[in-house]
Amino acid sequence: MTAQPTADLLYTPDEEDLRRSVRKLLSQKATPEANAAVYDQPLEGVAPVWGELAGVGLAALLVPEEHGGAGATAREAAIAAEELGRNVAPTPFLTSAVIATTVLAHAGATDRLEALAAGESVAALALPFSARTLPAPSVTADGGRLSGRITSVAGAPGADLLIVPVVDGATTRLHLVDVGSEGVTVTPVLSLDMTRQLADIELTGAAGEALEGDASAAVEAGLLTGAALLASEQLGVAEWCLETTLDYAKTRHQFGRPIGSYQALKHRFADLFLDVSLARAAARYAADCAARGDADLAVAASVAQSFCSAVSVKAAEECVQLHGGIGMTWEYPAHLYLKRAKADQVALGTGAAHRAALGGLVGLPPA
Amino acid sequence: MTAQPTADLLYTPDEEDLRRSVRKLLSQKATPEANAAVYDQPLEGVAPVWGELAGVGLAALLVPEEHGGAGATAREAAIAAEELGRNVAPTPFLTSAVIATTVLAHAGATDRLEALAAGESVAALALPFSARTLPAPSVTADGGRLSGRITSVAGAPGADLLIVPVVDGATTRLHLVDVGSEGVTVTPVLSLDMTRQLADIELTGAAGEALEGDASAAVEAGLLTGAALLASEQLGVAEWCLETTLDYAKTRHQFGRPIGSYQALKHRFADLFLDVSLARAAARYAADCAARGDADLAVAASVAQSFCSAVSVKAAEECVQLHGGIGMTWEYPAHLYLKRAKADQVALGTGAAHRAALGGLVGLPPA
Amino acid sequence: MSDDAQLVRERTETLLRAHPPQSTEDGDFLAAQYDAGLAWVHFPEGFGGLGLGRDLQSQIQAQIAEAGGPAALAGINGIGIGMAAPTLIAFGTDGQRRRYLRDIWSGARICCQLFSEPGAGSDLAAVATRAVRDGDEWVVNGQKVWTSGAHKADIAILVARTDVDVPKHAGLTYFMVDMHQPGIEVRPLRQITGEAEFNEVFLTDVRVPDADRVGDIGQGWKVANATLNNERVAIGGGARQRETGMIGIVAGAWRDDPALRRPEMHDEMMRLWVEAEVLRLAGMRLGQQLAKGAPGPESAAMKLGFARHAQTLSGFEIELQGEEGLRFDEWAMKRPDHVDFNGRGPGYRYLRAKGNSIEGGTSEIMRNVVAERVLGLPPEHRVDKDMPFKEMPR
Amino acid sequence: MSDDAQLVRERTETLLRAHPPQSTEDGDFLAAQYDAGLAWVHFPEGFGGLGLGRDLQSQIQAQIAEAGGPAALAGINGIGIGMAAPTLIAFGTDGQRRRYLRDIWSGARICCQLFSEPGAGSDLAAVATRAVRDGDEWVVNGQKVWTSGAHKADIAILVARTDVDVPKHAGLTYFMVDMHQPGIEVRPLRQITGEAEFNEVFLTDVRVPDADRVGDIGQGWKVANATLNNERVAIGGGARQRETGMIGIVAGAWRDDPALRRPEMHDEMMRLWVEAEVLRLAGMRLGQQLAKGAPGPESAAMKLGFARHAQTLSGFEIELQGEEGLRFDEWAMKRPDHVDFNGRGPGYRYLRAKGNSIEGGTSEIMRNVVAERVLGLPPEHRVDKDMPFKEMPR
Repeated sequence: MTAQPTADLLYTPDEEDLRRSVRKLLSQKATPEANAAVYDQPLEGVAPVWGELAGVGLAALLVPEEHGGAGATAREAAIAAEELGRNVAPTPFLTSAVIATTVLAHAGATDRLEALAAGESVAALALPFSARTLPAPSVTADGGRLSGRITSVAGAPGADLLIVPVVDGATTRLHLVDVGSEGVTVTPVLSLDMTRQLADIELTGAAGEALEGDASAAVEAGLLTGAALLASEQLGVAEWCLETTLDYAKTRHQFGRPIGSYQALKHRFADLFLDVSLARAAARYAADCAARGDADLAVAASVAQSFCSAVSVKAAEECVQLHGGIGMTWEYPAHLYLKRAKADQVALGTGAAHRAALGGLVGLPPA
Repeated sequence: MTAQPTADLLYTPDEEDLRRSVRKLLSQKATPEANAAVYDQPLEGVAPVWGELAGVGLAALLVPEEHGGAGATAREAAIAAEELGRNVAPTPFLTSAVIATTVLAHAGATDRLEALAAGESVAALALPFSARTLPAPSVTADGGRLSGRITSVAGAPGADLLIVPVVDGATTRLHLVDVGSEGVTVTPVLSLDMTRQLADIELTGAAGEALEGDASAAVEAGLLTGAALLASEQLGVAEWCLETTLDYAKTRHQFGRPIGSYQALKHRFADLFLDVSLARAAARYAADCAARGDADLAVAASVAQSFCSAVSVKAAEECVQLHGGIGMTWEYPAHLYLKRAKADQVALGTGAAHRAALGGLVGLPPA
Repeated sequence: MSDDAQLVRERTETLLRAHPPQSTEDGDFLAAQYDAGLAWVHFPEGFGGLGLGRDLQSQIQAQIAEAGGPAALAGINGIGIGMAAPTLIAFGTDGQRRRYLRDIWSGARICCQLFSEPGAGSDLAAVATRAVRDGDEWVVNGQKVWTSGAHKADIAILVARTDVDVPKHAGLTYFMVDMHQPGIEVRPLRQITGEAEFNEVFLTDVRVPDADRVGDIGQGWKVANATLNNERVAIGGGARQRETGMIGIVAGAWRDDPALRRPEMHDEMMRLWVEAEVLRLAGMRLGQQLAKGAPGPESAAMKLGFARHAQTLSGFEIELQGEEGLRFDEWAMKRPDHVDFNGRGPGYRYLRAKGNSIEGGTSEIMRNVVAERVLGLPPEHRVDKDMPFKEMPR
Repeated sequence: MSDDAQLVRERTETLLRAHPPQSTEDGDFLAAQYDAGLAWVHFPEGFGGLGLGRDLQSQIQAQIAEAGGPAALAGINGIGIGMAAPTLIAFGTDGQRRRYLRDIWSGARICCQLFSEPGAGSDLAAVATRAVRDGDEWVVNGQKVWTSGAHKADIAILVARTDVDVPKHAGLTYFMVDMHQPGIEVRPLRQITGEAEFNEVFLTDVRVPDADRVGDIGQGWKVANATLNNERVAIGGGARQRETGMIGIVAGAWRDDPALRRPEMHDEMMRLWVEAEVLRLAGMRLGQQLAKGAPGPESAAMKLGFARHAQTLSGFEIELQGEEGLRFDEWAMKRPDHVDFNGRGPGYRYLRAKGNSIEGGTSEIMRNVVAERVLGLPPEHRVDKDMPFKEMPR
């Protein structure tokens, strides 16, 4: 057991300011109808709302000031993630502004960060979105030319820059690949959560810019920060579901009474409120650890993923169920949150995978 | 997948007759006060009610007619188990009349069965009650003299005959040990469920009658039949808890209404009713498989243990909770059922252990 | 074989001889089956039946199937055959029976059900669609929802409000409605899966002859309940093989694809396998009870169990599939002929299973039913029971 | 340091000089602390306080502790110090305050609480114990239950019914009662664990001077609620270390005893570890909110979370321990001084944890509280609100 410093688990006034501006922008520019539209008409390129969000600094949060960024911390990024969970707008925030940005910063590819911070460039780490850790790479290099296939990469549709782990003898090296270049095919695929669509990437002798050093540390940092902040997104999803369902239960009448007056529902709401409260503490701790570079980050991220991913799914499922028929319709936005919550549960490792990993971290092996 | 014959999952009129006679006898001779008394004054020997139950044939059910038994099947024994779950009287039915009897019959020690059938003798299989399968024996034989220690043996207090697995080179042999004889010490221990108290057995050069053949098959048969019928006992526990709590909820008033009129409780009762209904099907199938010697018995027993043990604990926990304060008192019998249910969950293997084993049986390995 | 069984056997033979399935159109055969009293053998003579025991029907269908004849159209006209027809027998006039029963059985007229409304889901008696008397006709206005097959239906069974001044249960009336008339607009209702299994139906000044009113004015709640009870008869037993249905897909994936297996998910895999098996056994047990003429009170609870299981299992499947669980097979808006959980991917199963605890009575309503009708617990406090409909808070 | 803090610091120094802890009996020191206005510093002068901010009390206690002085007796006289005293300040007369407060603080008189009854558990306002006026006295008859410490108590706070003709909340009155008098019988109430932490208290013609009535006749519900709200202030924060409490025992067993580990139980082990950690973090967060003077609405829900966790974890521990989980350490009827989950075996923890969702408000009541007061959902339908107590179905 490492000792735990007393983390700050509250929201600072500055963080609340950031939340307000992001929420306001999203409420104007990312309506439920617009968010749902991507299921029938997948985006080509990046959603226009991302430009607006980058405009208020969301793309720059995790980029150091010396590279044109805001030099903020994972705490502020977590606020953005919460709001992007409350709204489920299709944006590359998690994949580009969190994961890819963290990987590039750790790998020393700082020359790419300024364009990312400005929202002019969008990057994606070329791994299946379900990966909790760096898997054995499926891409090989032959005389500087990359070949191979990576499936189900989140954030790849619309990205102009791919960060590709490549086999290099016994180690793995990262290569930067520009999407427009020859031998690079990015094929978007239908996804359970179309608000964060996946793509399959095919490289056939593509040009790659090799980065120095072993890829593992940079990729691990990206995935770990991603998992920590995904918890805040899951918290946002859960909050929206709880609040929206509560509002509905107070107004929807059946048998002459608001359905929220039925005790069985009241008790489920109380249990869900508890779970969301607990998820908030877990997500906040993970964000704070990431912000402070605390050695406890790996534990905090897996705790948060184990707990928040389940709460988010539960909240979304209760949202659909307690809305009854209306919750099952395409017209009502509940389904967008259910799909996001369920996809987020698999993203960056399932809860069970995080618990298995946690066992190793805290000295509780399976056998 | 083996094909499943259409088992008879109902109760026959004869089985209902048996149930009535057992229930009537227990209601007269095994009051909640008497059952609770064993916590303060552990039994010396076997509870008198066992003599009465043996008198109506419960000890003889699984003994073949040619050995002085009733030649009934596991279906009838399951009825007795259900009733002994509904009453939680301290009797050696499961340990002696089911498990030990099955082991002796399979091991060919038929000369001991007549006394068991008559209720004149009580036997116990000398294994920890938590064992799902035969563990490596802790007793060795030296020139026919047995030495070793076996802990937490259910049914050993009050038994006159012990069936002891003993290391014999590479295999395990069963030895019969008379409790009164020299070098045999049976020390009852405080148990979570005092209505089926455990004992530690110490053998120091005790005389044993070795049985022919390898012990594994006979012990496995005993434990398997035991697990199958324990499910019926768990069903009985769950039924008592559900019915008793329902009755209480209909009469106990708080805030001017019966507590059973509160929807949150109604919904929990509905869920519990479903679970008990499912447990009944599972227990009945396991009993029927045991009765027919069906090859599916191992699957049926593990399915039943996985499901019924959890339902029984859930029902007992709901019983305590929904009774409120009164459920926490020593005076009210709910605690007897909670302790029985919880001990039964560990007995003959936990639900998780049965599920792990089931994976092997149905071709679903863990990795 | 009983005398009745013998009689029915012979009449079916005669039917098959007179209308050899090999050379008869299905619709014609079914019409002839109706005329022979072999459609609903328990219905009265002259209305598709012979007034015999209901259990003989399966014998008839087996005999026809063996000879290569058509099955009953319960699949495509389930609402007509299973709900409208018995309701007409119980509450209809002879004229209505003659007008509809033969066409329903033969498939000449497909039927849909106009019951649920946006404001009347669990609380079905709260329907607000109005029917106002105008001479020999009624004028109907309102909106219905969750209507399966409305876009293919020729007729509908409709519950509408004919009196707003009495408590809600007392002001309803039941009608048969021609779906091919002006004022009826059917719009597909797209669901969470992307498909539209159901419709919304908008009724604007739709005219219904009083001759198509089923039962008395104000008796609609009683008639509708008879219909819904017929719906519930269908559920129950049938001895399925182990690993039938969704569990077969999930366990099969675990069994056949070692790369999918995760030790940390094994206990949950087995827990779900056990739950599937226990539900199968309980269904078997219910079937055995039913066969003995003693249907168990458990059947009301089984719907809860199936919904819980389908939802947990399909949720688990997505996690088990991992990367594959993040992908989806088809979002295009389609109008499926029937629901097939097993012909689509894990994502579809997961989303579609969410409906299992809503359609045909939400799990919340089913728990009330089990608690009150099976377990005898006190009913919910009802504020609207004696309140005129127009004063009801909605 | 603020002026108030400075003042309090100096007064405490003076107290410590005048009554050196090393040579003063604890009781005498505490009495002197009361006299110096340093017992409840936020109480009025003359009643153990100085009318200053409540937050200064922790500074005083720290200063006394540092000098080797005694801690407040909140452990053995928690009901007196935490509940009776603030209630007397809010509702008592000066005479009552003088009579009781000093003795409560110094531990000269231990206090217990006579609220719950067999028929009034969750529905505390349904107490049936009668108090009938007889001149300057009240005559009390009835039965109380779940009274901790009654066998060691000198005084009790009592809620009794003084009027059965008005609705239940309106007919209650609050009293201070001398426990050393005829007519009071205290019987140990044995629990599921074999121990008796609590008592039943039988009151037969117990005489209470009207001078010991706290608040007006019929105001008892309001006074009792003030008492209970004081009870709830105690809960909350405090940054505990990871794996503190029951999880430390269970995880420790898994870590230290490889023979106990079962791969099929690992995911559940980790799930419980995560739950413990998340509850710890949420407690920490609540503490931080409290420190900023903004107590979160989450606190009402936390009791639910702790109860659920303790019960699931202790149930898991029995299964993990296997054979050891089947054994038990002690069934003898004892009267423990305090509850220690961690000093006993797994069986005790499992059984005792069942009380966590009952004592201090059942989880069902807590869910109502969260749903209604935190989430703003409509209250339960109340049949008894305006009904005279004597007509209430019980």
